[in-house]
Amino acid sequence: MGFLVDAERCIGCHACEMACKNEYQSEPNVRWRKVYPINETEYSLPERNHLSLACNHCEKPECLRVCPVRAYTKREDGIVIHDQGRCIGCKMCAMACPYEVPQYNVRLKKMEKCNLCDGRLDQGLKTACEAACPVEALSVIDFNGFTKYGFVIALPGFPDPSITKPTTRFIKPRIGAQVRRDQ
Amino acid sequence: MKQNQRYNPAEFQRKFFVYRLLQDYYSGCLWQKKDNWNEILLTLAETRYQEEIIFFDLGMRLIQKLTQEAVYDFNRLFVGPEKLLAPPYESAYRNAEGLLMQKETTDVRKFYSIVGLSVVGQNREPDDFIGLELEFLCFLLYQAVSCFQRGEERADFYLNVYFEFLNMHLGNWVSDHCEDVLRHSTSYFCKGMAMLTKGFIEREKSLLMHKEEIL
Amino acid sequence: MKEISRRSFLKGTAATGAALGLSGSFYNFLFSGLEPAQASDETGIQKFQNACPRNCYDTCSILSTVENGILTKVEGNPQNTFTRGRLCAKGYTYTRRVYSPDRIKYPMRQNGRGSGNWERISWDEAYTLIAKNILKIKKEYGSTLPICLNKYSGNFDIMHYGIEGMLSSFGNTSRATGTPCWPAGIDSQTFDMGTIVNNDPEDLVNSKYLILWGVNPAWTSVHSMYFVQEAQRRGCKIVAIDPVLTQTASKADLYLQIKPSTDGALALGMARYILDHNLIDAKWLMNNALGYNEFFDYLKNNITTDWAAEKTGLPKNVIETLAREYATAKPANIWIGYGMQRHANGGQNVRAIDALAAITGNIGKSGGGAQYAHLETWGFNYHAMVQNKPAGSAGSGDRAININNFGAEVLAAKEPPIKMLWIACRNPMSQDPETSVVKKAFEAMDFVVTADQFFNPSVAMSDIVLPVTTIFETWGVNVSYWHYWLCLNQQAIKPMYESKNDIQIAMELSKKMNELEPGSCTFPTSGDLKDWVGKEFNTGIYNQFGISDWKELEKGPVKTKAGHVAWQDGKFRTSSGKYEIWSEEAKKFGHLPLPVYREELKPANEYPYRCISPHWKLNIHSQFQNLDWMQAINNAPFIEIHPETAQKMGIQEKDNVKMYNDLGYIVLPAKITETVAQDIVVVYEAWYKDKNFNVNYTVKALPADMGKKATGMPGMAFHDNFVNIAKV
Amino acid sequence: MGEYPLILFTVLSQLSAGAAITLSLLDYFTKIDNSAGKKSTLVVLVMIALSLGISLLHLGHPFNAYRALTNIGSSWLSREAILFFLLGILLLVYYFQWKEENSFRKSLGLIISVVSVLAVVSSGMVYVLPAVPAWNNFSPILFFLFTGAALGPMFILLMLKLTNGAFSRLVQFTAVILAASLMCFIVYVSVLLSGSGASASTGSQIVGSGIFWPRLLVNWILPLGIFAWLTFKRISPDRKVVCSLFVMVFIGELLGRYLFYYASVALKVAGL
Repeated sequence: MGFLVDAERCIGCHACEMACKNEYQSEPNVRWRKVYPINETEYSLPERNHLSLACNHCEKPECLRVCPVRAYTKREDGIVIHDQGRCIGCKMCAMACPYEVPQYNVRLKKMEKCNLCDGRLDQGLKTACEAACPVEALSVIDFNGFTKYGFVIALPGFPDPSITKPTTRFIKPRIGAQVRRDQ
Repeated sequence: MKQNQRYNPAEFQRKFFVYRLLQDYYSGCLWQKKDNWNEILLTLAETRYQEEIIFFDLGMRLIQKLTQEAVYDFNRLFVGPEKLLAPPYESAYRNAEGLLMQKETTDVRKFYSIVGLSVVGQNREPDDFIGLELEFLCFLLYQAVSCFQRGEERADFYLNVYFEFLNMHLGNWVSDHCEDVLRHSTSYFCKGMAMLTKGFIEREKSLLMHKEEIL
Repeated sequence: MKEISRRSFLKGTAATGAALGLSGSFYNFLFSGLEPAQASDETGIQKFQNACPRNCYDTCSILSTVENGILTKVEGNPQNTFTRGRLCAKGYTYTRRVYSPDRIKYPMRQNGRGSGNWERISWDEAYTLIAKNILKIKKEYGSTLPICLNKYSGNFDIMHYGIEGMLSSFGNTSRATGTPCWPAGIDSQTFDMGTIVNNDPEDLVNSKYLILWGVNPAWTSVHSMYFVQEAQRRGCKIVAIDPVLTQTASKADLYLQIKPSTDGALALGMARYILDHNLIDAKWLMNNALGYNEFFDYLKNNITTDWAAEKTGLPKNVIETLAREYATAKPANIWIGYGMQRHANGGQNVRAIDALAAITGNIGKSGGGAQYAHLETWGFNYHAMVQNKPAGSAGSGDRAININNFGAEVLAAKEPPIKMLWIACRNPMSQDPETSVVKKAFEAMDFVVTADQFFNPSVAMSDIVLPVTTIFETWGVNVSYWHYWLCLNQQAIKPMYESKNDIQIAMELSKKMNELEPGSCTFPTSGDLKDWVGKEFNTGIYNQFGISDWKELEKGPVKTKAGHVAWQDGKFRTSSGKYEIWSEEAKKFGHLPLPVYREELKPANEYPYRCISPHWKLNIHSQFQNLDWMQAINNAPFIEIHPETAQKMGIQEKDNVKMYNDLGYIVLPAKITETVAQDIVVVYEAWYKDKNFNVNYTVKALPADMGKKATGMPGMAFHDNFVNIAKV
Repeated sequence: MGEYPLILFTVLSQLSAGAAITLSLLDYFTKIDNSAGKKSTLVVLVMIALSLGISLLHLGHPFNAYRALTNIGSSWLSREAILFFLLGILLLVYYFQWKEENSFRKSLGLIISVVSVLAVVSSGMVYVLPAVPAWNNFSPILFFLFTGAALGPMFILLMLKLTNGAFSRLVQFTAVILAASLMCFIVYVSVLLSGSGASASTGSQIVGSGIFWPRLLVNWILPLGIFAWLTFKRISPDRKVVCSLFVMVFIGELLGRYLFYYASVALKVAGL
C-alpha cells in the first residue's frame, strides 16, 4: 500500500498536513506530512505545483535496514511501522532515509513518522490526510492488482526512487497555457 | 520508630504556611494582603527555612517590598494578556509545544482524583496550574497529619501521594519555571518569590530520598 | 470556598497560627481552587456540531471531538455536501487556538496605553470601569456619540451582531461603517441586478466555460476548488485572469496575466467582439435587460479590441479568442473575485464583467452566471443586534465613521469628538490601512476596550481587554455568503479561564450600567446563550431550509431547498425588475449609468511598482498565522519580486528589501519568482505573532469607486498601492 | 551539538582499535615487557569503554542502548556495537594473560587484531548510506581504517616507551599511512567536487568550511613535514617528537571527523 499524490489536483493548501497533526495532535516541529513546493523552474512555465509527502512506505526501507533496535517493521500490506516503544533515539534512520521522513521528537527523545494511519485503515477509515484533502489529491492505493496508467514514480525534487523503492506514486501536473506579460 | 518526627506538627505548620503563601501568590490574591505584608514576612522568617535553604534566604531578602511594579511584572510573567514569559502551567514546560490541556494536564487530574478531588469548574482552568498543584500538596500534607493525629493508618497513604506528586509533577518542572521567572522578571519581588519557590520545592523533593526518616 | 473536616482536625491541636488572611490559617485548610470531586457530565467521548465563523467563503461545518471535557480533534462534517467532510489547514488548527498558552485569559486593565503595565481585574471591576466611563461620557457630552464601535468580521457568527446591539442599547453611538472587503462589487451587482446572488457553488460543475476573474479559491475557498476541478474534469475550460499567477491560475487551462485594475477594459473589449460577431443573446436581453442598446452604442463608439489589448497588456488575438470561446460555450460562468474590485475603478470593472454575462445570456442559468456572493440565507431576526435605544437618547441617530479610513475619521470627528473605542472581532492596528494614523487615533482616546482571544497590536493599545470565547465554548449559528448551508454551533467545552461570549459581556455590562444608572442600557441583563440562538430564527428561515425548529440543526447542517441558480426566475430586484445595464440608481450615487471604462490608477515615477497585498494561505487576516502549527510551516513574511526586476535592482533571493512610499516602509526578505509581473510586487497581508510586520504601513486609505449604497461606505483600493523597492 | 559524541566515539574507538592491533602484533612478533604490555592493554580497554560510553550520549535514551545489539541481521550499527563490545571483552581477557611466555595470549592477540579491523570496518559501514552520496562508497571505511592506523601505532609506541628497532619501524609506518591517507583524501575531495548534486555540494562544503585548511595542516602537512625534515636531517625522532606528532594527528582527525559529519549533504526533497 502506498500514497498516490495527484500533483495535478494538489493546490498546496496544507490541509493534509494539518489534518495529520489534528489527528495525532503532534508537536509543531514534527511534521509527518509536509507539503513541498516544486521549484517553479522545473516545468516549462512557472506554475505553483506541490509535492505532498509523508512516509513513502518503501519496498526497501533504509530505516528498517539500519535501525539497530528493530523498531521498524514492514507489515504484510507494505506499511512501514515505527515502534516508539523500542526506539532509543539514535537517529540512524533519519540519516539513512532519503526523504527526511523519520523526525526526532525532542520531548520524547525518540523518532517518529507517518504510520499510514494504520489504526484508521484497520477500522476501514481513510487516512487522516486523504480524508481531509479538499480536492481529493491524496489517496492510498493498494498495489495488489492495481492497474492504472499515468502514474510516475517521481516528480522534480523527489530524490532517486531507486534507493529505497518508495511506494508513493504521482500524477504529473498538467501545465496550462499562459499569456504572460514578460514574454 | 520515627513516627513522631514524620508527622511533626511544628514542621507541618511551617510547610503549610509556605505552601499557602505561594498558592496565594500564584492565584493573584497576595496583592490584596499588601497591608499585612510585614506580618507575613515575620511569620515567614519564623519558619527558619532561610537558615537551611540558601535560595530561600536570597528570596526573602528580595521580597521585602511589595510594589506596584511587582504586580505588573507578575502579570507579564504569569497572567497576560501578552504572551506569558513564564507560564504557570505544567504542560507549558513538559509538553514540548507548551500547549495546555494536554496529557500532562489529565495526568495531574488523575492524581487529584486519587484522593477524591477535582478542580472547581473543571476544564476551565488547566488542572496543572501551579496554584492548584500547590494547593493539592498542601491538602495532602494536611490530610496526612490529621490522619496521623487521629491515629489512622491512611496518613502514610497521603504522605506517599504527596511525594509521588512532587516527584512526578510539581518538582519536575518548577525549577525550569522559576528559571524562566528569574530570566524575564524585572522586579525584585517576583525574582525573590521565584527563588523562594525553587528553594522550597527542591528541598521538599530532596526529602524524598529519606522520606522514611524526616518530614 | 468549602471547608472540610475542620472539626476533626482542630481536635487535639492548638490553633496557634496567625491567620494573616492567607487562604486558610495554619490549622485551617480551606479549599480554594480544588474541591471534593463532583459527578461530571463531561466524561467519555462526545461529538458536537460547530460552525467556522471566520470571514471566508467556505463557512465549514465542523464536527468536534471532546474527551472528558477537553477538545481533542476537529473534523469536517460530511453531511455538508459543499465542504464534504473536510476542513482547511486553518480549520484543522482549532485545538491549538483553544488551548494556546497565549490566549487572553482574564479581564485586564493596562495602566498607560501601550505601556505593558497590565493588571488583572475581575469581570465586575471591568464592567464597573467601562460602565462608569460610558456614563461619564454621556454626562459630559450629552450623548453616547463619543463612543465608537469598530467591529467586523473576526467572528461572523450571527450572535456576534449582539455587539452592535450592545452599543445601540447605550444610545446613539459612532460606528465604524462599511467593509474593507467587498463593497465595490456589491454595489456593482446591486446596480445591475438589485442585489448580490450567486449560484450554489456546487453548481460550478455544470459549467462548460469558467472564468476565475481575480479570485484565488485554491487559497481562499479550498472547497470550491474541488468543484472547479470537477468541472474541469467534466470538460469545462478553466480560465484564470489575474495580475498574479496564483495557485488557482496554476491549475487553470489558460492563465491571462492582465495588467492590474484593467479588468473592465478586457470585459468591454470582449463585449465589443461579441457584439461585432453577433454572439449576443438578443432574446435574453430583450426579455430581461434594460439599457443594452445604449451599452452597445458605447461599445461601438468607444471600445475596440486593439484598445483593450493595449490597456490590459493581453494580445488582441487572445482577447478575441477568449471572447469567442466565452460567448459560444453555454453555459459559461464567471466568478468575480473580491481582489479585482479593490481598486479605484473596481466597482465599474465588476459592472463591465456583469454586462458580459448579461449580453451572452448567461445570467439565471445553471452553470452560468456572474458569481460574486450572496446574502440570501442571512434572513435572521438579528434579535441580538436589534436593540432599542434608551428613552431620551440624545442625538439623531448613530454616526457613521468610515471603516476604511478609520484612523483619520476618528481623529477628525467633532461635536462631539470620539473619546472611547470598543473593539471587537477586529484588529484595526494591524489590518487597517495607514497604520500610523490608526495608532494616533488610539492614542487620542480617553478609553479603549478590546475584546479578543489573543494579544495583538490592537490589544496593546487598549485600556481594558476582555477575554472572549472560541466557537467551541459557546453557542451560535452560521451561514455563508457563498454556499447555501446553515449550521448550528453547539457549545462543546466550557469556556476556558474567564472568557465570555460577546453577548454575555453585553448582558452583564447592561446589568452593571443599570445598577449605576437605572435605564441607561436597554440590553437584556440575563438570558441563556442557547435561547439567544433560538431567537434568531423565524418562519422565513425555516421555510427556506425546510425545517420546523432550529433544534433540528443539532442533527447536522441543512441546505436551502431552492434558489440554487441565481436569477433563474428573471425577477431582478432593481426598481425596474430587469437587469439594468443602464442604471439610474448608479447615476444617483454619482456613477456613470453604463459600465463604461473608468481609468485605472497608474504608478508615479517615484513609486513605479504596484504592491498587491492579497490573502495568505495560512491565515485569515490576523487570525491563525500566530498558532504554532502554522508557524512550523511558515513564520516569516516575504516580498515576491520578478527575476528581471530583482536583477535590475540588484536584489537576490532572501536579500532584505525595503519597500517604501510616502506613507512608510517595511523591510522583508525577497522571494524571486515569475509568478508576479515585472511591475508588481506581492506581499501577503498577515499578522505574525512577535514580528513587527505589517504591510499596511504602506497602504493608503484610498477608496474604491463604489460601496456607499449597500454598505454605507466605499470599499478600499488596497491594490492601488504604489511603492518603490531597494535592497538594504 | 548533536554529533559531538559521535566524533569523539569514532575517533577514540578507532584509535583504540589501532592500538589493540599494534599491541597484539608487537606482542606476537616481538618481545614486550610484561608490565608495560599489561598497562597498555588496560589503557586501551578503558579507552574503548570510554568511547562506548560517549557514544551513548548521542542517544535519546542511553539506558536502553543494550537494545542496539538486537539487529545484527541488517544493521551495521548493531554489528559495530557488538564488535566493539566483543573487542572490549577480549581485551579484558587479554589483560589477565600478561604473564611470562603465554602462547594463548599471542593467539588471542591475533583474534583481537581481526576483531579490531572488523569493528572499524563495521563502523565505516554504518555510514555507507545511499541517502548520503558522499558516504555511499568505501571512503568511510578507508578513512576510519586510516585513523586507526595513523593513531594506534604512535599511541602504543608512547605507551610501551619503545626504544628498539620497532620504534623506528612504527614511526616510518605512521609516516607512510599519513601520506597514503592524504593522497586518498585529495582524490576523494576531487572526485566529490567533480560530481554533481549532493556529492558536489558535500565537496564544496568540505573545502569551503573554515576547518578544511587547519585540518590539512595539522593532520598531514605539519606531521609529514616533520617526518621529511627528520629523514632529511637523518635525525631519529625521540619521544617528545612522537608525542607532539600524535597530538597533532589526533586533533587533525577530530577536525576531520567534524567535517565528515557536518559537510555531508544528504539527499532530500527539493523545495523550500
